[in-house]
Amino acid sequence: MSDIANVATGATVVALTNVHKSFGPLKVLDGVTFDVARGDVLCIIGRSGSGKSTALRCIDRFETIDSGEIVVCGRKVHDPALDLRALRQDVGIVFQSYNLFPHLTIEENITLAPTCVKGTSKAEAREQARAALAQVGLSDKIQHYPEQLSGGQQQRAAIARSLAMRPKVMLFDEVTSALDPELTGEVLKVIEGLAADGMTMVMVTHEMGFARSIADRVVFMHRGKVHEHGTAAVLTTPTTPELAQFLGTGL
Amino acid sequence: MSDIANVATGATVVALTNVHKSFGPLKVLDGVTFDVARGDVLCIIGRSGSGKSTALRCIDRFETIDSGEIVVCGRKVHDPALDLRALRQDVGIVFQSYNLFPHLTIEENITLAPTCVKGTSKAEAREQARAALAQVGLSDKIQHYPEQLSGGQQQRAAIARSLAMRPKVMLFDEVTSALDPELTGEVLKVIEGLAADGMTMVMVTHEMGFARSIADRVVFMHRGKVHEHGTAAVLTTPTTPELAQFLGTGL
Amino acid sequence: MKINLDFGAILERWPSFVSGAIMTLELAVIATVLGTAIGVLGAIARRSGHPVATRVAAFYVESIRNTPLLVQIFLVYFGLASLGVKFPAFTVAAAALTINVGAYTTEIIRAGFDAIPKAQIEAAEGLALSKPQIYWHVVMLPAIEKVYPALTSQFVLLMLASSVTSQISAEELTAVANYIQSDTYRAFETYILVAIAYVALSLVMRAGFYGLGLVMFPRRRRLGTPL
Amino acid sequence: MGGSLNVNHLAFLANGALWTIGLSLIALVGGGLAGFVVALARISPLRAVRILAAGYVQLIQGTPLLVIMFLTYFGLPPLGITVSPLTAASVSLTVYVGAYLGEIWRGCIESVPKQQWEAAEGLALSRTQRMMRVILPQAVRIATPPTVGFMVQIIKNTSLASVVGFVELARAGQIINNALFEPFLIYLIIAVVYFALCYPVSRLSRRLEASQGRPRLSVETA
Amino acid sequence: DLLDDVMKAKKIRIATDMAIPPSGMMDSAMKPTGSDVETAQLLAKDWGLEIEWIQTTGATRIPNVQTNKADIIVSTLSVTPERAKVIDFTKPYAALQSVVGCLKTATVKDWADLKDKTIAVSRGTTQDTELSNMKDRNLKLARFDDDATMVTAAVSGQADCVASSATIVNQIGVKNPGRVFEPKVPIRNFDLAIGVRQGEPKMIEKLNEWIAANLKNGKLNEIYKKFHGSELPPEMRG
Ligand SMILES: Nc1ncnc2c1ncn2[C@@H]1O[C@H](COP(=O)(O)OP(=O)(O)OP(=O)(O)O)[C@@H](O)[C@H]1O
Ligand SMILES: Nc1ncnc2c1ncn2[C@@H]1O[C@H](COP(=O)(O)OP(=O)(O)OP(=O)(O)O)[C@@H](O)[C@H]1O
Ligand SMILES: [Mg+2]
Ligand SMILES: [Mg+2]
Repeated sequence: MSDIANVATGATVVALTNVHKSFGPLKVLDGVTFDVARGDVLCIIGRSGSGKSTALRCIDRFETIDSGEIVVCGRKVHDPALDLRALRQDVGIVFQSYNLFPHLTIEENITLAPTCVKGTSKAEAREQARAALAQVGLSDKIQHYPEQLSGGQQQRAAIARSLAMRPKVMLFDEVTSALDPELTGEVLKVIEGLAADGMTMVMVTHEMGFARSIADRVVFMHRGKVHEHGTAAVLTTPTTPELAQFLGTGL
Repeated sequence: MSDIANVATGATVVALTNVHKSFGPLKVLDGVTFDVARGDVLCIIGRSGSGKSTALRCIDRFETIDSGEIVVCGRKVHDPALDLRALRQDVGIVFQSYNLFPHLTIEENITLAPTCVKGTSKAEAREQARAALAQVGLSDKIQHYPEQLSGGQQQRAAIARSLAMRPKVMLFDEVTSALDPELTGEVLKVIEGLAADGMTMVMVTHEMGFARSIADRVVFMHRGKVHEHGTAAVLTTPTTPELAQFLGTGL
Repeated sequence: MKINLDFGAILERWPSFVSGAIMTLELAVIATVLGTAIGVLGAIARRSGHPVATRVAAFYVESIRNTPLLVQIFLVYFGLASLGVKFPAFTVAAAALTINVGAYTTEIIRAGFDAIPKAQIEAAEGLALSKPQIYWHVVMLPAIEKVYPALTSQFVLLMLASSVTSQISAEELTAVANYIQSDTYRAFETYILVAIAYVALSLVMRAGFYGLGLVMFPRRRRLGTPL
Repeated sequence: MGGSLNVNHLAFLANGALWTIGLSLIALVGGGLAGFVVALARISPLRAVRILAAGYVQLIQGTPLLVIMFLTYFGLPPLGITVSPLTAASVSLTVYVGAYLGEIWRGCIESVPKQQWEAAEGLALSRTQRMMRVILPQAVRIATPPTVGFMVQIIKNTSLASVVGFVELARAGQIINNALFEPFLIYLIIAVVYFALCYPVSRLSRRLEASQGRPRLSVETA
Repeated sequence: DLLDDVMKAKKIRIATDMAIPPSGMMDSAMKPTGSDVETAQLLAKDWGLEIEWIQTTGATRIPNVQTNKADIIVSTLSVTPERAKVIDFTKPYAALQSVVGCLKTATVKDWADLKDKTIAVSRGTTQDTELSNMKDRNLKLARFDDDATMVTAAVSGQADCVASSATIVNQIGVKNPGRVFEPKVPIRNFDLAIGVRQGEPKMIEKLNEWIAANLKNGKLNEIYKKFHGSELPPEMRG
């Protein structure tokens, strides 16, 4: 298959091919196909319930799929023989609700996975944590507990936690929708920085302005299908009435 | 005092005069003065923590104030002799988090207060519920339970529940901020309809576009003070740097 | 060493077992109903903010929860007698069990009340409902729904614990068993049957509470998420 | 027979109270270990293990402790296993407390939000690492107040060990009452001693609850 | 063989309920005492054995010997055919004189007067069985778990009649001078015997010898009189 060949050459990092997925009687993904090249930022937009989160979660194998194929960094995600933990070392995922571990300090949150999973030494992991926190502008909070941070700071810490694993791809699922407009700004700035550094990213977002300014490619999902697909330009000149309507009400 | 005189003539429905309020050491309202004329829509905008919700809650006596005066429909809200339940029959309030009663159907949610408080007969209350639900475009959900409704539908049901009490003033506190853009649209449409019908409304909102299109007057709060105050025009031509900055980051 | 289990002599007396089981169930049902009433009132008292009501309720709850039921039963039974008040054993047993379980339900229902979001109460206040109306329409049912599993487990435990009322001559299941086993000296057979009977009774109670839950919480039934 | 309450009686009661405390500690340690296993078994990925554990919990929670004690002490010897009273009491209390603590702790583990599991999974932690490093530390905090609260029930329930020959607090009181016939006085003394043992534990559990701002929803035996 | 084992160990394990005065109880120094206790002590002395007391409750007397946790039971066991199916009994060493006792002031003379009166009884005792079988007499029974609770009920006023031994009936007035009980209606006498688990004929035989000897020499009667205040029935004293 061509997608896999592409991965081998290093061009395509994430590829979904004709993915189907149902929850019971509900068809949530109905033949979804898209791919993401190394260093690109792909934004997934669409109505609530259109399957955006599910698509993202399938990429990191948080959901199984019914048919189709997903390849991430050359790994077939739904191969039963897949080394799940290896996949997750390559892929970082950040959710809407931060999900920092409340019983650990920010530093411990960040060093946990590198020391446990990669066997990084404590000292080195701490060094990496410091670097990751600097990247998201949170160096002064390293010894704090999550509940001592504002929502935006927590979200940035969660991003740093994923970054410390040095993933090849980052997945973001509506990482700003629990935040007020001001805190949203902080987080988006961090993501912009990552994009500028050339990180490959897939993000589900409701922030059209942000998608416009950062996305290399945009996927508009509608009823479990990829309804439009193109560069950020589709956000200004939609070609289907559904996307036009979505953008119209979107603000 | 002139405000009270105004109320007597029917022009001013809500009037705050030099209202102060602290939570412990934190000054939240610091001399707030504004009023709302019958049939007007007043939008309160401002940063998180600037005291918007507190101002709104003081109007319906969910908070006590330290000094100043609030008059609603001719009633001194902070008079110890105030008949609280009479005030709340005149004032409807809708919160960000819907707060429908989860164990009651939508119809029961709506008929509860009219039957309990006003002694309306069951049949009549049911009639009113149907009318209020039609007004918010939810007639088909009358026998559903809240959790069976989407966020936007729940919020509209909450509005219908308040409307069924036939209040003279409606207060809305960020009624759309828990919703995604599309559901937001539904709710805003309902509020527009109410405005067109001449309902007096005070709303705290983050939706600048909406405020622009619907507000008769706008109050910009900043650090517990009314920092700017004017018609919707201030949103396009702010006169203070704080409002200009707020509008810049506000989206 | 061997014991020949012979259930014949015991099973012959099944009518006594049945009547004992019925009394156990009666005690459990009475204490459940009255205990729920006490629990609701106690929980309201504990949250009332009224200094006397709060303290009385707290004293009641603490003194019951921190002493064994058996001791409470003796104190009620012999205490009443030394005041010259005489009731049938069944009445005293039911009263003592009610007082006991009332303290636990007070705590559980109070937790249910505390679990009702403040926003719900504010919403009701905003609709001009009075305080009693809010308690009745907005707080009570959802609170009980939230703690329903804990509450029903408590009542099943109460049923098991009712066995100690045999000490004050209530003829419930354990009393019947003690009678039969000291009359026949077949303790094993008796205790095995009693264990089976108690497990069966607790299943009956759980089934009953499940059914009651379906009636009390129509929303759960309609949404297919019964407790 | 007869006489009045003297210092020997009080010493006898004190000795009974010591047994009450000792048995409570045994129950807590044994039941704690059993409860841990039960809790893990109840959320095991293996269906058979889950069903087995659920059956165990149902059975034990439906049987009075007295009956469990009796069957352990007198029911095992015919099967060729000799048990001393101490062993029998320890085994019964372990089996009994394990079922209750297991259920309490399962609830606590499950009340750690699902997102925490997912976040840990997304960081490539193994199942054991997720459990030990992320879930259990959080569950322990949630579990402390109801566990301490359940301790009170254990203290009271050790009274049933009299069936295997232990003269603990309640039985000691009964024996003395049978010599003196002063039920009101003696049961009042026993009530006070139990209260003195239990109340500090109750208070502790409440304090822990308050410090977590979490209402009590745990189940208690009478 | 049980007898050999006991003799070899020089120790005998005796199950007794210490909560059924005056047969088994604690004295003011919290030492075991009572008629059963002294009987057992006499036995041990005669046989040159040491005693290990096995504390039982009413419900666990029998299982204790069945499961070899005790060698014999000396604990007011009265003999019935039903019970004899489960354990073996020796010849009687004492007798239980059962009566219905009521308040001294009550006008009770015979069974007819007891109709509609509540009679307290110890659950599962022979008195209980006996009265329970008198269906045509319309007796109302209140059963308590042990003698002590029953007496306490009478002392405290929860019961106005008790069915028990004459000794216990007399005890009530001692505890509460305001409520003096006296025996009113005799039930009948029950034989009390030592219990041994089934299949130990040598032990039974040896115990029977010992009982016969001590009934003859009056020692058992002495013990009985000391605690129960009356002599054993003449036919028993032989
Ligand atoms: N675990 C699940 N079980 C059953 N249905 C599910 C599950 N997860 C998601 N769904 C359903 O699948 C559909 C798609 O969900 P998904 O979360 O992918 O939507 P989304 O596009 O991310 O929406 P949103 O913008 O609201 O997050 C929804 O209708 C949702 O209710
Ligand atoms: N009950 C309270 N006790 C103590 N402080 C409070 C309380 N309610 C609000 N505050 C504080 O008062 C300040 C103003 O709160 P308020 O809710 O009025 O702000 P807001 O303008 O509505 O903000 P937002 O946009 O975030 O809702 C905040 O700093 C808040 O933390
Ligand atoms: Mg989503
Ligand atoms: Mg607010």
